[in-house]
Amino acid sequence: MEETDEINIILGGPQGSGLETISQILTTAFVKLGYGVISDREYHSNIIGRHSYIHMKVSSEEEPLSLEYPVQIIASMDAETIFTHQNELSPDGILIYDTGVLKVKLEDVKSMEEEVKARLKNVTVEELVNSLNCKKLGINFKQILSNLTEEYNIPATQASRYISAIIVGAIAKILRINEKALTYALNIRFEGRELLVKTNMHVIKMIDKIVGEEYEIKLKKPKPRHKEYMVVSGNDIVGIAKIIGGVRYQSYYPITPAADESLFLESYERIIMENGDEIGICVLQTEDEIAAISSVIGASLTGARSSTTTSGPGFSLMVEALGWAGNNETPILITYYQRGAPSTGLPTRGGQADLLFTLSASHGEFPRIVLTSGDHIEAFYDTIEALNLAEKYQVPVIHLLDKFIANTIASIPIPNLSEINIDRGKVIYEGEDYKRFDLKNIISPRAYIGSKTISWYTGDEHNEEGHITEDPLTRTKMYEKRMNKMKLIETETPQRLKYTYLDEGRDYLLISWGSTKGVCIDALKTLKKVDGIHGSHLNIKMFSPFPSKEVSRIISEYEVNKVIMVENNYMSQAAMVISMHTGIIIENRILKYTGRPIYKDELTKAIRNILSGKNKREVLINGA
Amino acid sequence: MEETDEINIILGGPQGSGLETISQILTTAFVKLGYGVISDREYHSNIIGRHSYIHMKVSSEEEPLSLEYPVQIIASMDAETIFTHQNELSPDGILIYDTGVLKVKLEDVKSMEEEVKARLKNVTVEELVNSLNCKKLGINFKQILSNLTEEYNIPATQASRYISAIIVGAIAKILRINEKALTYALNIRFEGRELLVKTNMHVIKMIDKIVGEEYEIKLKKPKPRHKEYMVVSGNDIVGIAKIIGGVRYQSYYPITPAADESLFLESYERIIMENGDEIGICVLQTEDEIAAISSVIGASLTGARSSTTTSGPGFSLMVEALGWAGNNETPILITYYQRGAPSTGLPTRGGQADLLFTLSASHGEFPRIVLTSGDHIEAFYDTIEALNLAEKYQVPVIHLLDKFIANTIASIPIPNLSEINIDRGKVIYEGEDYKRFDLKNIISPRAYIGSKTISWYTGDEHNEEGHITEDPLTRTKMYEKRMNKMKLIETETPQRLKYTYLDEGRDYLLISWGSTKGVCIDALKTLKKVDGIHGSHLNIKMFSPFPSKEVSRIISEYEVNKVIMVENNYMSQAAMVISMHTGIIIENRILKYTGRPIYKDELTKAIRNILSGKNKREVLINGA
Amino acid sequence: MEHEYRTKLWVDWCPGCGNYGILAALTQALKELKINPQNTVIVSGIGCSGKIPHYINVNGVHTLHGRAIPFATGIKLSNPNLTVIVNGGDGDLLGIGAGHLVALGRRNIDIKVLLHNNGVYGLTKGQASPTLPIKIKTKALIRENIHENINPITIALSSGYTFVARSYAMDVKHLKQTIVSAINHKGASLIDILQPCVTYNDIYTREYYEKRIYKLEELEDWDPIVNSEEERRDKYLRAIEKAMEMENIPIGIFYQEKLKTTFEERISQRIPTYLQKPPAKQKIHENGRPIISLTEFKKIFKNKIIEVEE
Amino acid sequence: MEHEYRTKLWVDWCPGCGNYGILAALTQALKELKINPQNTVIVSGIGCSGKIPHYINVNGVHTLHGRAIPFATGIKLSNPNLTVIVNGGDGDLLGIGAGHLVALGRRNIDIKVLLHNNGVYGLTKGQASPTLPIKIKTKALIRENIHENINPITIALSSGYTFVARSYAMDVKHLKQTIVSAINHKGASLIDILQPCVTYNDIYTREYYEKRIYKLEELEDWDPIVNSEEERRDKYLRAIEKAMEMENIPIGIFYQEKLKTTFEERISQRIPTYLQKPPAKQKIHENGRPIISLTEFKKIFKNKIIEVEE
Ligand SMILES: Cc1ncc(C[n+]2csc(CCOP(=O)(O)OP(=O)(O)O)c2C)c(N)n1
Ligand SMILES: Cc1ncc(C[n+]2csc(CCOP(=O)(O)OP(=O)(O)O)c2C)c(N)n1
Ligand code: SF4
Ligand code: SF4
Ligand SMILES: [Mg+2]
Ligand SMILES: [Mg+2]
Repeated sequence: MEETDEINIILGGPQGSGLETISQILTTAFVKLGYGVISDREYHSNIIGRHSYIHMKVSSEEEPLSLEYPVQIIASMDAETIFTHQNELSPDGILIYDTGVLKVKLEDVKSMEEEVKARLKNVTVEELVNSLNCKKLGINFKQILSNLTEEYNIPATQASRYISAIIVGAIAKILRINEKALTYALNIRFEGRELLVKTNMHVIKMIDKIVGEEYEIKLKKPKPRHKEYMVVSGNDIVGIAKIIGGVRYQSYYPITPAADESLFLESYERIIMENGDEIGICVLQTEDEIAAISSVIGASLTGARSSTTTSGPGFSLMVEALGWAGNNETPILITYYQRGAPSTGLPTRGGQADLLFTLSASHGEFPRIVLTSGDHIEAFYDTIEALNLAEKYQVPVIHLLDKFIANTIASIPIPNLSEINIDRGKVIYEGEDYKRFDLKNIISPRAYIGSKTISWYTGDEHNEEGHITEDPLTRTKMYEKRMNKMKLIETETPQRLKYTYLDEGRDYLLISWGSTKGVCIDALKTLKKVDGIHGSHLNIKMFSPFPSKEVSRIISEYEVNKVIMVENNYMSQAAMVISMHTGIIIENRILKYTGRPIYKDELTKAIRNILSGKNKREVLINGA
Repeated sequence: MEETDEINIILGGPQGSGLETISQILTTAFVKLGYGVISDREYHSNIIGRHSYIHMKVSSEEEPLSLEYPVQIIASMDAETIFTHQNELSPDGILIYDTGVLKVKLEDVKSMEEEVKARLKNVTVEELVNSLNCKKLGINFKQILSNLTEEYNIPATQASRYISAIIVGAIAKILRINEKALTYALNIRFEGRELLVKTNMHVIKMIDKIVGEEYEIKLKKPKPRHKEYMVVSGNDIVGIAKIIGGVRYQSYYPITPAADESLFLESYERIIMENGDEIGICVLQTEDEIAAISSVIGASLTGARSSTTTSGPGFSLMVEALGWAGNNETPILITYYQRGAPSTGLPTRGGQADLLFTLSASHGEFPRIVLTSGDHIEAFYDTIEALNLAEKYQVPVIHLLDKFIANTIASIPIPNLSEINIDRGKVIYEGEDYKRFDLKNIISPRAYIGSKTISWYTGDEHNEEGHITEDPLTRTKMYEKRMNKMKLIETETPQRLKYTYLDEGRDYLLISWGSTKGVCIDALKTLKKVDGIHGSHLNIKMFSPFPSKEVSRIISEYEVNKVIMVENNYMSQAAMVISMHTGIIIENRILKYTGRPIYKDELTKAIRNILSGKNKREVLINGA
Repeated sequence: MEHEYRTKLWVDWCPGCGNYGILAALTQALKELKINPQNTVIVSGIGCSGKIPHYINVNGVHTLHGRAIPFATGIKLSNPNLTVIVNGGDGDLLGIGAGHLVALGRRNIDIKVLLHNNGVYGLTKGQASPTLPIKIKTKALIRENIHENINPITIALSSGYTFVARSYAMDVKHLKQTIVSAINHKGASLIDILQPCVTYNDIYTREYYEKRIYKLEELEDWDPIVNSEEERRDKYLRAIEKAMEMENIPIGIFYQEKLKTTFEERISQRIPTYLQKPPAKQKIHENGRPIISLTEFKKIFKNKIIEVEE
Repeated sequence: MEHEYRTKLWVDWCPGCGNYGILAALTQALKELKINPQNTVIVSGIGCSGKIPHYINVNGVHTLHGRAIPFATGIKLSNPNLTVIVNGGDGDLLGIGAGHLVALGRRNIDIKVLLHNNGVYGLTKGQASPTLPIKIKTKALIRENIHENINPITIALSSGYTFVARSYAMDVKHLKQTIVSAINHKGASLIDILQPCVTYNDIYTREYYEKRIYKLEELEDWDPIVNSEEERRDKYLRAIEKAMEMENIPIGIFYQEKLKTTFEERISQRIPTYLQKPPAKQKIHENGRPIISLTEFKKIFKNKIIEVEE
């Protein structure tokens, strides 16, 4: 059997049954060994019982950027996983399953959605497995667990907790992950709970013995480029960036997939440093999102770096206050994780359909920054840049991320802290006749409430002191002062915040934004390697102010019918923004709105279809 | 002195001192005599005391469409009016003022905004009046009133109520309005309160005697084109349209300039018809705008035609529920009166800066109709069409109006009721296995809750029954079902709802939307008459779905540097929508964002500047 | 044939969740009342609780987080002949939706609110809800709760609800009976339903409740019904006093008054045809033509119309 | 030099408006307390009442309709050393903002809420506010009000406010004194200020109030202060009982308790440096560099970092 430099895995089972444990242990072990890992978690808006799965890629060459089908391993905890993912396994792949579910028939699987069932044959797991063209690794879960309960005297009711160890063991065996790495991973997962580590290791070893040596996939020896890696979700990395970037007040109302970021911050609310100094972060769970953003604005007025974090439904409630912040030149950061929309939509799934909304949310006109990030590393730096931009220009900043970034766990190098600046903008601390909205400059110095000044603020149009005015001329000046910031920001923002451009040839240009970045880069590479066509990739990061000139210039280097949008929405919203600002109408569009991420294989195929002139609009639907 | 076919008037005084009474009496009298009238009310966000004025045009030829400076009469109730409007009077015009304020110096006028004062000379009214180059009609208000209190035995404290009659009298004299028309108007204003009619008439006659015959402006004999006219504000006419169009449930949260529409409806909550049938309209004042829109959606689900009405801050709170309606294919009508923004902005002033917001408000993508109206008559028909469209396509409709339409009072012919259709769309009343979101057609038949069916609704993605689903394929189909409505609506909507086009020549093209329609048409006429250049005018009515093809075709008939946007905002939002959909970038822009309407004179001048190549962007600032 | 009040959908709450008890009690109540499913609507918010309409075979409107009450308000006011039941979580009704909860009390609209009180935000994985007392640390919380709790009973009382009760999700019989009483009551009703969340709330468990719960109706002198103006003050104060008990937890009807008119009645005092021809039931056209003719129009809007002088 | 607590702006309320009394009492209270204007913030909502910060020479934040409390919450929690006063209308605080009003009570943050209770929506021309009783028809209303009113005192009590009082706008001395007491109290405070609106409310006028008002403090046995857990229940119930009086209108302190910790104290139990170094006062950089070094970083986030096996 040949060695491979990457492998794709599906781990599936009911929500609440330990999938995340499996994933965490495996990921830790892989990274410990020097592999790069990326994994997406797909789950229903449900606490216990519905089907959930983890889709991961492990690479010996690099930190992988995207996911793809088919996979080489499917590890199923239940019958539903097998039914659901039956078509996703590569013919040379291995299906890990519980022999205890062989008799289950499709119609018996109550938790499965009717619409999905309706598309499948009503067979038993056994019939299905038999029909599959792949290696099959059946394990009698019940037996393993009953051995365990005997040996370790574990109550039968708790035995099911060790199903995760069965799966970990099977995969570890197939990939020949060494015991040291697994022990390390178990120790991290069960933090000092010796007994759990031991018991789990015991199960893993049992599996190692049971599974035949013919079950093997040879992964190449890893080539790590760093000595240390972080294994983080997007929520984590943004939380970390906020701590480094100086956020000391965050308020939020719980919502998927944003809340975990606040819980992360809350778990770091008190940090004691080497020198004894302490960092304290006030994390407030509010009564709703209106209160969340309002209190963040209040905090900002006193000089705290403050932010809130939310998703679509929550942001929809924030837009009135967003306008207040814009009108009052108040720096705030809104970390916005898009999810499947509209309305409550697909609360635990992903999407990129809120771009246009963020660009014009709230009545009236005011300057705002809308910044997106393409991956975890960007999300880290961008969070800090966003905090700086907010204070430098005294504007609200929307950092537009999505569920794929939020919930994807990736191995990334440790950020380079020496690259980081903190810029708090123009601040003054005292002044007798201080005027908060001094018209002398576009950016008037901020004085924090609580310093040696007095300021007034109002959502109404105001004069330099911050008092209400309805004078048409003062109105015009103040309006222009605010709106002129857009030009200023556009001029001063460095390229790296506006877009990333991977220039590898003029055969075609993929344009994406946010989390679709990685899969575009990977598709590009594949098409180069496999098809010998050389395309480039533009990932737009800043949408407000929009870098029209640069985007226009780059696009103009390509034939317009070789330019292809890749977006996780229906309308191709970024294409609309591009035409709005540049007049260039891009008709080639690869779109997906199932709530699942775009996979490399389907993207590659769609690009081929477009370049061959077969289609202008390709709609992707892969993924369970 | 020559006869004129139109006259412009400013009536000014403190908020709460009876300006509206003056305006109503004069307007009624003018219309009774066969003149056309339009009048805009400008007022501060204040109940009593700040400066307020009414700007009106009276025409003997037609129903006037726009306002302009300079005016031929300024009638001032106080010193502030004279200071504020000193530059707005035509040299052959007449200033009506109270000789009692002659000694007042600018600095004594406490209610005047500091920013405005700072631009004026600190003189007395007397000095100012003397310096003005116009006819002056000073009246000793105090004396008139004390005569009155004596003759009619009116308590001195109530005398100030008759200041309005002094102004009416003076203007009536100057314009030679006959007593019959005035009596008619007083009777309408004071509805059966005989004494008030008599007293007011008495004052008017006193003034008639006092004012010299040399004060005269000769208005041409009117040429009315109809036997009857309605004198209505925009709020009124929309309320009337809702009654005719079948709105039976309206909920709202008070906000300027929308609330008056609901109060109007409330005053018609019970209508007893000829045949004894009754119409009952349930008008609910809710606890906030979120409740307003939510309850409207609820009402719609039961089959009531229902609507809410709001302005920017309120709409900002409605956007989450808007998405629910979109996702659940629920017809609702939101009548949206824009006002000075962002945030609370200029609560009692106008603007057109919320267009982009309405087009993408709420997270995610769903079909919506955004319709604007250019004047009162359009607003009437469009309200009914909006109700029909909402039900026909089962989508939320935003009818985007603004403060200028809301508060402008105009004389219009009685609507042609025989032109009106009521289309309730596809409805079924019973069905065993009814599926609310049947995928067979883009438009599935609605069943009202309370009919012989059972339906489910959810903001989550759903299957045909309305139950939650996360199946990627059902998701895709349901998403496409919804979004396909946009194409369908675009195809089926008649031109009259998409735009109005006044094709009078190819020298230039003005593009506007909403309330700027009238002033564009008037500027066009003036430029034709005075400058001999022949331009055309496109007023876009429907913005979602956007009539790209038609707009594109019309624009392409002009040199692009002869195409000029006219908008009451900063960013030229309609230009952005045009470029987004057609790729055409229109750089000539005449913009205003003082909160005041665009006046014919400044618009005409700005068009000249643009056509002469002097400027591409003209910012207008006229009006106090 | 008897109507089946349960749909066939698989219920996706956690095994052992108190919501199963609420679902059972509610469907039993509907069945007992032989309620017409086509004239009944369950309106819910967002949360584990919010899923309940999908499991019940009457009209179901699963709305937005916190907004079930205003949706229900529109439904009820446009068609007052419908039976309208609101199901919501404690986060939903007392956190993000508290303003609407208060407003419903002020109106006394005939809507029944079933509050699924589990002390946590279930569907978002166990954050503290507004009913979780201070200092409590459930297993999903990183630190102990530093917010005080709201007592749904006192909030309902001070907002003007005319039927205020508490019941317990696992006492299906009691809860069913309480729901039946609420549906039979005319006016804004709130039932605070103590609902164990087995996954996130390891403090307010079945054991916790079952040790402490007692029934008000078993008290000798308990009569929560206000029959006259004179009784109101004392019965109101007694209800509040009972609501303040924490050690032992009373369930049952705390307060009920029948003197107040409902909002629907108040509207029909202004619009006499309202109850027979509410907004949802009016004919608004005749073969596509508005029902108001030109003559009628001129009469209705006469004060806006001016005839030009000849 | 003494600080001038009034700005020079022209006040644009209607002549005779009760807000003048509130403005006078509030500035007098600030003056009496010699409060540091730079460390004081008045946070207001939207309405006639909402304009008040512009007239007072301390920091002023005129926010959105209904949102003064959450703005104030962020201000206070990020800098607990500030004196934070909220001024809002009855529509503002009890209508659109009712959810936030309740939430503040649950937190017991040291914020003082001055409720301008005029029974109407002043700035939007006189619609009924949530404090206007049912059946009342003020002159701006087309028909009589069909909503019941909310009693600010009982809502505040059931939300957990630790200082609950009522005063009267035209009794500047009493109001000033009540404001001083509220500022001196530590915790969430609400003063229901009866405020005549001369333009729109022709029912609840000066005459109306002045005939009915009496002072709680003049009652012989009135002691609203809860000094021990044992006293709580009875004093709470008595406060509610007093709040229910309608014919004669008690003003003064209804309830005050000092036993509860403030939210700020609860936070500082979790974050000991909180009161000295609250969010607004922490240094977050050193010459533009983050204060967390790489070594520090690795230590803080050690459980997220994996060293690759050699
Ligand atoms: C506007 C908005 N904010 C947040 C959410 C996320 N969310 C979903 S359920 C929920 C809370 C659920 O708690 P609760 O109302 O107590 O219901 P339970 O799940 O406990 O029944 C939240 C905050 C949302 N859907 N919408
Ligand atoms: C979101 C929003 N909705 C509505 C308004 C319009 N509005 C301005 S003031 C006001 C009500 C004022 O009433 P109240 O709060 O009682 O204050 P008062 O004027 O009586 O002092 C309203 C509804 C607004 N500014 N914002
Ligand atoms: S999380 Fe709690 S409330 Fe939600 S279903 Fe599970 S047990 Fe029930
Ligand atoms: S409307 Fe009423 S509350 Fe507002 S300023 Fe006038 S009197 Fe005062
Ligand atoms: Mg809950
Ligand atoms: Mg008020």
